[in-house]
Amino acid sequence: MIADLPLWLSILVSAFVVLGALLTMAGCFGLVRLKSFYLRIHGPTMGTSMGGGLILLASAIYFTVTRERLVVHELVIFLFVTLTTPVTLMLLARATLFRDRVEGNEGVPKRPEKAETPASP
Amino acid sequence: MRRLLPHPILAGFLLILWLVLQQSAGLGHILFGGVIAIAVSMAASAIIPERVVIRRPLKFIQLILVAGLDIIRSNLAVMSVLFHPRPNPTAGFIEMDLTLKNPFALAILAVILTATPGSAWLEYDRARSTVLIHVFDLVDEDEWVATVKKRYEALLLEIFQ
Amino acid sequence: MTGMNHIAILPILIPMAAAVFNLIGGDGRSNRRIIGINIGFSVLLLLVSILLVAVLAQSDTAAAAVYPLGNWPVPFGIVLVADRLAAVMVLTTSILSLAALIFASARWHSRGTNFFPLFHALVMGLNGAFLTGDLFNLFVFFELLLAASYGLALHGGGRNRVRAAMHYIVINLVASFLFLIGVALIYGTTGTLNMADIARAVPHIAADNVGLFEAGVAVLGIAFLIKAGSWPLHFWLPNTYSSAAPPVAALFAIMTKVGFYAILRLWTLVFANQTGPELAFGQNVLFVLGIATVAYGSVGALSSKALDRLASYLILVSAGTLLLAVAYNVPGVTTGALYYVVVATLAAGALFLLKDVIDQVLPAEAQILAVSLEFYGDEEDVIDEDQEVSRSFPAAATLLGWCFAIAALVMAGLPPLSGFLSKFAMLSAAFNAPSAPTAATWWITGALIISGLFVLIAMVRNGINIFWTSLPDDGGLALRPLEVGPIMVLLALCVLMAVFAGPALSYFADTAQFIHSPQNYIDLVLPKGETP
Amino acid sequence: MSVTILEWSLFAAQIMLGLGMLATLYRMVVGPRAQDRILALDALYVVALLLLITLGIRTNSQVYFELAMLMGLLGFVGTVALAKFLMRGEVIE
Amino acid sequence: MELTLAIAIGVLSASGVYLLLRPRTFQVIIGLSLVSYAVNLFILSMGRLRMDAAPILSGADADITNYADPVPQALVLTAIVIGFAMTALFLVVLLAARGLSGSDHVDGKGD
Amino acid sequence: MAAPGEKIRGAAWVTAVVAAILSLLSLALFPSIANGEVLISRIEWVPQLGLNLTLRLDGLAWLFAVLITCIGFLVVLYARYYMSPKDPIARFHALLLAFMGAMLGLVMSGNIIQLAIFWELTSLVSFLLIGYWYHRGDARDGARMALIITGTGGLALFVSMLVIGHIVGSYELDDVLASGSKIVESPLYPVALILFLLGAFTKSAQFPFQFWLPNAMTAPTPVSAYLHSATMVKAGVFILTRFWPVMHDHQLWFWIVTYTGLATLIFGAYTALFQRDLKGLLAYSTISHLGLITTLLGMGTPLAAVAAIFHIANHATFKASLFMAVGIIDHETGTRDVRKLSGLRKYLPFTATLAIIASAAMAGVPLLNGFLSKEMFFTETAEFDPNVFVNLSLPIGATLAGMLSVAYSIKFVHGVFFGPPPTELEKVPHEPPALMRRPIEILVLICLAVGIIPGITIAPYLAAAVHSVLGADTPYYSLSVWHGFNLPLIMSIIAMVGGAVIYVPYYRKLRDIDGVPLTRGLMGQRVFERILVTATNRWARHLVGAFGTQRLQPQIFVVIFLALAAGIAAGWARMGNLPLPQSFDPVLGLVWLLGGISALAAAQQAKFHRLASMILMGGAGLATCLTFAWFSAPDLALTQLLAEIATTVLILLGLRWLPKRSPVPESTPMAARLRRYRDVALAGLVGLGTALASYAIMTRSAPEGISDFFLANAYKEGGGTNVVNVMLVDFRGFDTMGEITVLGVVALTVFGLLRRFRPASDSAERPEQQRVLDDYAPGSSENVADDFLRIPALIMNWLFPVVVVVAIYMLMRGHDLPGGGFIAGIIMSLAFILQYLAGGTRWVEERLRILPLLWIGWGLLLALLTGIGAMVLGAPFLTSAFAYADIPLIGKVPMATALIFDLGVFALVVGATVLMLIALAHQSIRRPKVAGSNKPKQRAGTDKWN
Ligand code: NA
Ligand code: NA
Repeated sequence: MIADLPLWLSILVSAFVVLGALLTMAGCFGLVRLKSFYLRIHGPTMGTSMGGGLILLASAIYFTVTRERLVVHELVIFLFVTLTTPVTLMLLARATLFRDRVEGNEGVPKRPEKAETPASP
Repeated sequence: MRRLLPHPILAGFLLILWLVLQQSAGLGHILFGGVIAIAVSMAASAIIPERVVIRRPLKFIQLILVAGLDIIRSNLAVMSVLFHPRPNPTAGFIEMDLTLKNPFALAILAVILTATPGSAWLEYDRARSTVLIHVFDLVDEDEWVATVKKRYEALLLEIFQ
Repeated sequence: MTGMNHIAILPILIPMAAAVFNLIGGDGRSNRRIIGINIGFSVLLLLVSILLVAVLAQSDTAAAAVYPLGNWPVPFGIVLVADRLAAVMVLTTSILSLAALIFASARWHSRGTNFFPLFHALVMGLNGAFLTGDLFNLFVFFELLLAASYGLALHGGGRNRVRAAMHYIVINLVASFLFLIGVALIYGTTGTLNMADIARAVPHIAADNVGLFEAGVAVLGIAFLIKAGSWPLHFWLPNTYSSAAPPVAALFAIMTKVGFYAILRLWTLVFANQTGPELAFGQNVLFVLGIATVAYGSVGALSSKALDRLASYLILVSAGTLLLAVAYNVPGVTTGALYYVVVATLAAGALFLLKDVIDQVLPAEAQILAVSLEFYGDEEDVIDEDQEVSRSFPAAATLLGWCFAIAALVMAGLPPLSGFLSKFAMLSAAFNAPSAPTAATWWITGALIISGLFVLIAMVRNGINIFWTSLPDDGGLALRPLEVGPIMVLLALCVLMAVFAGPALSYFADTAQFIHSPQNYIDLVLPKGETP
Repeated sequence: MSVTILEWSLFAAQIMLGLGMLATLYRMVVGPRAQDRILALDALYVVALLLLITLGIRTNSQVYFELAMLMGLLGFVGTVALAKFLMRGEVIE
Repeated sequence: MELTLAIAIGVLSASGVYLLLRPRTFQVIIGLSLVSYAVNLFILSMGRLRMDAAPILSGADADITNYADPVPQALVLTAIVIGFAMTALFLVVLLAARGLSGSDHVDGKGD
Repeated sequence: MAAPGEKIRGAAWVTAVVAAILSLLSLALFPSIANGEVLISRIEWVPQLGLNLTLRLDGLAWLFAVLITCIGFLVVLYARYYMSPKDPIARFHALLLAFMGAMLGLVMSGNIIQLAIFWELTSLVSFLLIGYWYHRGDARDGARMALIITGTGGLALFVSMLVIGHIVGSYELDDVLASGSKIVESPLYPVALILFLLGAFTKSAQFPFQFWLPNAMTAPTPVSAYLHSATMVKAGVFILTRFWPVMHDHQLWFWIVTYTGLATLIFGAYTALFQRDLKGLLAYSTISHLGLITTLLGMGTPLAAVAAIFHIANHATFKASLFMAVGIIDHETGTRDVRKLSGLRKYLPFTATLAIIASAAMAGVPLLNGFLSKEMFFTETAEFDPNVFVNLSLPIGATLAGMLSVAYSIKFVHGVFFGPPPTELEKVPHEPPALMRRPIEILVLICLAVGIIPGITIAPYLAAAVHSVLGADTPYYSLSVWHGFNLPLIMSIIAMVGGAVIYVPYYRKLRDIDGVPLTRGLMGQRVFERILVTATNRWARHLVGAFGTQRLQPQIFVVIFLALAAGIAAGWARMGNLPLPQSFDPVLGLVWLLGGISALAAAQQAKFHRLASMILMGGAGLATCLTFAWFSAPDLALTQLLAEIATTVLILLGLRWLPKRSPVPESTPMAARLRRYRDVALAGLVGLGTALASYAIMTRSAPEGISDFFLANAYKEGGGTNVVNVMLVDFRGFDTMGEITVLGVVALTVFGLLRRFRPASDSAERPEQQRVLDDYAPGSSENVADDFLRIPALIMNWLFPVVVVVAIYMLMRGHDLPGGGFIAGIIMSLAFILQYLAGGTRWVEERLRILPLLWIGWGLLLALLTGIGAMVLGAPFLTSAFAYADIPLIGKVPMATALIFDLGVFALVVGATVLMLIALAHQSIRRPKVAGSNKPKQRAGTDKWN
């Protein structure tokens, strides 16, 4: 069962959790509401950055208090998420960029010319 | 020493990781974790041949703090856009020249920019040393580039080159 | 624990050790030494199995060796129960596997990757399935034997083989799901996994849960029926068996018997506690399926042109026969069925091997084989230099003809060989059971006799095609002793089983008596007073 | 009192995370392109991770920590493979 | 909670079974995965549902009524492993069949 | 190497000596038999089933034994000259001896099951003898037909013996014969009788099963003489006689046996008249005579039985001699066609004389043995019967048959030996060597002796046989040649005259006629062949097709349908009440809203949007994983998550080799849509079923089971606090051992299969994305993909050591906290996979050598050794030991053998997972080689990581 904390701590933990969840949810709603893929990739990073960070922080505080020792392994999770999310996003973005260019879609930057090939006249 | 500890930073990091995971800094854990950290970092040197050297550790901490602050700021900024009844950010692509060449430093920059809501690292062109970035709410392109260069690239250059 | 007590686990450990040896000790290429060691493992297994049967034959109570793995008390730990039934199945497996292994070592092992470890794993799975006294452990060994059989079914590659194996795999994966659901429901309603403990718990199941328990048993039954090759759950079988490499198909001859074994074991254990309409219903269903399987197998045998396909349908006929025997639920019939399972397995195995030998001496066929190997084969199909060379034998055709004839007689159940004796034993018991003859007696009689006739017709047609029209006349067919030898040994065993039918049947009669009084089994496995 | 606050706030947070998951589901189902779906799956992993953390607080248990950690560390392997398939037509070259 | 899980099991097994009955090998492999989720949850449900009762003992004198039934969990664990192996195997077999017949139909037929 | 002639002589001598010894032995036994003794010798075989090898020699058996051995001896002598040196003589003689043994076994069986066994043996040997010249199609067909007909009968007889044994309570013949009226009074009598007669009638070629016998004439003539006239075909009438005392006393017997016999008698005689082939004529004559015997046995009077026994012996002598005569004709002229033969009397005077006498016996001419038994037959048919039909049909039928037999006998004699010299023969016939005629001479002599002085020659033997059958009921009978001028004699005279009257006017027509008038349409043979060819081929294939399928989908449908039906049938009635839900967690509800929709959408998208389907499947998997966590199963959640990830990568690796997805069709055909509805219905029902079952279980209290034991003992006895892990590595470690073996086996299979993998032609090219990308950066010397992946790959490389450390961490803690070998193993392999994803196959394998097969081997070995270690210490396999070691500086460290076991699990999982994933990945780099040439590939490419 959930443990009894000092009131201010429980308010703090609650606030972190709720705010983190709100940010995360907002990011996910971004996935629904935003119109293009390049916009949508910004949504999930709210959950992986501050949203997640707040919830993990809340957890760290909560367990540090209830276990009466420093519980910091939430940091590890935060680090892992921070390191891994960009990998997927970069690959996805590259794939999309590539495909948009091949399909000749509008609103996508031209492919960078190779240094060896002379610039178009 | 070099053969035993090809990646001292990595080994140290792994030891810390071990201790955090064990939630204990007892002597047994330190000894055992140390052995594991050294062994694993040796094994990893097959995959990661380049040795990473952090020249300015303090600057590294500064970088983390700066990035953290920026992340909080942009989180709030993006959220305000998203909770708008009709979210209509002025997004755009930016092609940015980079002075930074060290791949490890570039990776850190990529992680920071991508982890920050509102900016995403798309495509790095090694031949021309440019990167294509997508920005969620782009007001002034030049100012944005200047900010990145100042806040991150400069620091990274100091740390790694 | 004395060394003798470990005999129950050795049939599982020896093949496992053999598989491990091939992974660590083998250098990827099979040479004579590796082949020799592999056969050595198999011989060791055979010796242990013979010892196991002998030990059980000595004990006058048909008592089983109960082996608590990890030394945990029954029913909490997994327990091996080596009773006579299990021992006989293990011995049959050992004989068949040794024969198939020797046969394969002449050529087949070099036709694909990792033949030996997969082969031993299959044997390990089979023996485990026969020996375990734990329902979930049975699932694990089922999966093991299936996994190995998937690999072996694919051994050698080729389009037909792959397609047949794919069907085989999908159906058996579905069967595995059914197995799991069945086990889960049984655990959910009885709270235990040990087979003896389940049997003990059946009368104590909460009234509300009885239906769920029976649903679990029924679903489990379907899973077993798939493995047992019952109509209409067996359509994968003829394709799989007939497209498998011959030594593999030979070993597969015992795989459907695992389904039979499981059905028999659980049938006698779980249903013995019931007398009501459930038993009659289950009996009827099994009986109808048995009749249908026999009928389908017989008709399929008639429709088969090639010998391997015919042999696959013969597997179905024997599967159906065994289902009928289980459904008849009389110790005497079970006695005959146990005798039958041994000889039918050995003969079917011999038939699959024989088919391969015949293919090699049939000139036209042999060419087709070579072409297909060239097309599908890999560099591994290039025959090793150190493999067994064929030699020319006088009267080779006669020898093969005799082998074929014996196998045909056993499979068709014609006198005077063991196939006939087993059918006689079953039918005699069926007629002399209390209140017999009933309608079921006539059905089982008709099924056994008419299927025998159909098999006879099919075998005669095949035999005539092979020996009287296709095979060149005597005077030096090239045969490999390593290939013909195992076939002859298997068939000689079928003959010996006929000669010594008396002692064999009394062993089986004791076995049947034991499994038909489940309280014996329960008392043996569960120590008195320690039931939870 | 503080328990009640925590309980309700955690409940609220979990509901929000659950709704966030449904939002990712929308993208996974609707697409329109594969990369949208993959992006949504990647986001879903993060939300699930956070849900586990809140579950840990709610049950006062650290049992779920490793699960969350592995979601963070390895959850992306699947999405990277998907993304790479999209980009290169095969996962491992 | 029981109802939620029961419905979940039902939906998973229904979608999985539907896919198992489809003609394309890829559909079958997805179906196998979905059915195995369903079966694994089904096994778990046989131990009855307990929240916050992971069978991790707090020590030698732990009260055993505080923990969920570990037996179904052990079974599911084995089942997951075997399921993973079988999925891999089926995948490779379907690839081999596809390579030999040119088709991804379960019967190797042309499209 | 012996010359062919020597071989013949050698083999023939052996057989002849054996036959001679046997003949003498049987003859020598006569004194005892004549005393009414029954000689019995018994070897126990399967005593518990009442099946023993009992040899029982009484009068009847003795009579048959003498026929078998003596005629056998004569046939061997005859065959010595008949067979060609080119024939495989050893086989012939071996089979002949085998037949003799089987036949002796049959007649001397003192056990009725044994009788059935020898019965089938005679059929089997007969099959081989008929097919002796198997290069001839007609020989093969004839052999097969004979075997199938008589084999079927034999099986029927076997069942009949089972029934009789059941009625009597014993399979011993003595018991059966002593059972009095038990059998006829049993309600099972009709079944037993019909099966019994099926056996007897098929063997003795009774109508309508007669047709196999003429076709069996493709056998060498000695075989025809021996098996198909003298002995084997008599087996049917033998058992009719043998069981006559205990079975004849029933209306059913009378009607079936008598009239089958009569029909056969007339049909055989009638058909014989129209045969062109001499052996065919003799074959139908044999059928007819067997019908005569059967009729006699059917009539049920003791006198008729006497006549039957007598005729058995008589027929054997004259018919065997006739066959041998035909053999000589065939041998000397090269034909048996009655149209080509004529006037042979001049060329073969001795043979002609012998054949004429034997034919006369066959026709029932006085002073020959055939006359005597035929007179007895006529006498019996002429007995008054209150039933008018019987009273008329028997004598008229008998006389008619007599006429016909006279006619065909005349045809035989006249057609072959008289008339103008033959014109169509290829060679001039000569008398054969005298020794070849000798057997015929002996037999004809017997015909004469018995016919003229029966009282001296045959009477004592017949008496012994008759007595053994009829015992106390033996009637008075007279064997005198002259019984006075009575009705039977009138019948004989009518038959003689009538036969001549039939033959004389029509002899040319009878010679040239093709086929049998009137009964041409009534060809049992044609029916049989139709059935054999059509039914066993086409019909069988249709049946197999109709009640089976080669397609996978219907198979799966049936399996699932049956499982559902079985579950419902077994469980529905006693399902019990379902309580309403007690609690509802909205968060879990949301999770399953996600999971459920994901699953449904995955199912819907799987055909046309594979990637989408996989992604959605990931959603369902994640929901499953969360549920495991929710309901207190952290180990399951971990395993589920990792297996899910590995599966995703795996399927993606495979996806590259599947065909391009086809576009969504605009419309679906009606049949397909209906099929889909049907599948949806089944799937829905399965879902409903599993949901109900699980709901029912979850809402009811758990039975008292084994689980408490594990909770109570995991720590105390197993040394770990993670009960699930202790179960896996200790309580149920054996399961785990099996499970890792499965994993290893599957990995080996995958590896083996992929070594010979051939991509389909449309997948062999590089993927479109890569080709476009190469165009996109022309002239770049570096790996384009490497450049594109550079930064993500760097991060992935750096994650390698991190993941490895996490894997070790999860491995070490598993015994006490969620984790363990399997989980750690997959984590470890994902660490490797990540590197392959980042750098590609070549890149990784230039840096790391993983050797997965060795990991698998060592993993299994570790697990095995852990178990065996306990055995060495005297405990059962896998018994664990644990202790807390106090290590300086480090403190208390748990040391459990179960951890070593878990280490084995770990190694195996790493090896297996990596092997499977990498084997798949390797196909991409093998591709160019495969496409490039048909030459065998190098091993090196695959061995490097092997
Ligand atoms: Na991530
Ligand atoms: Na970002």
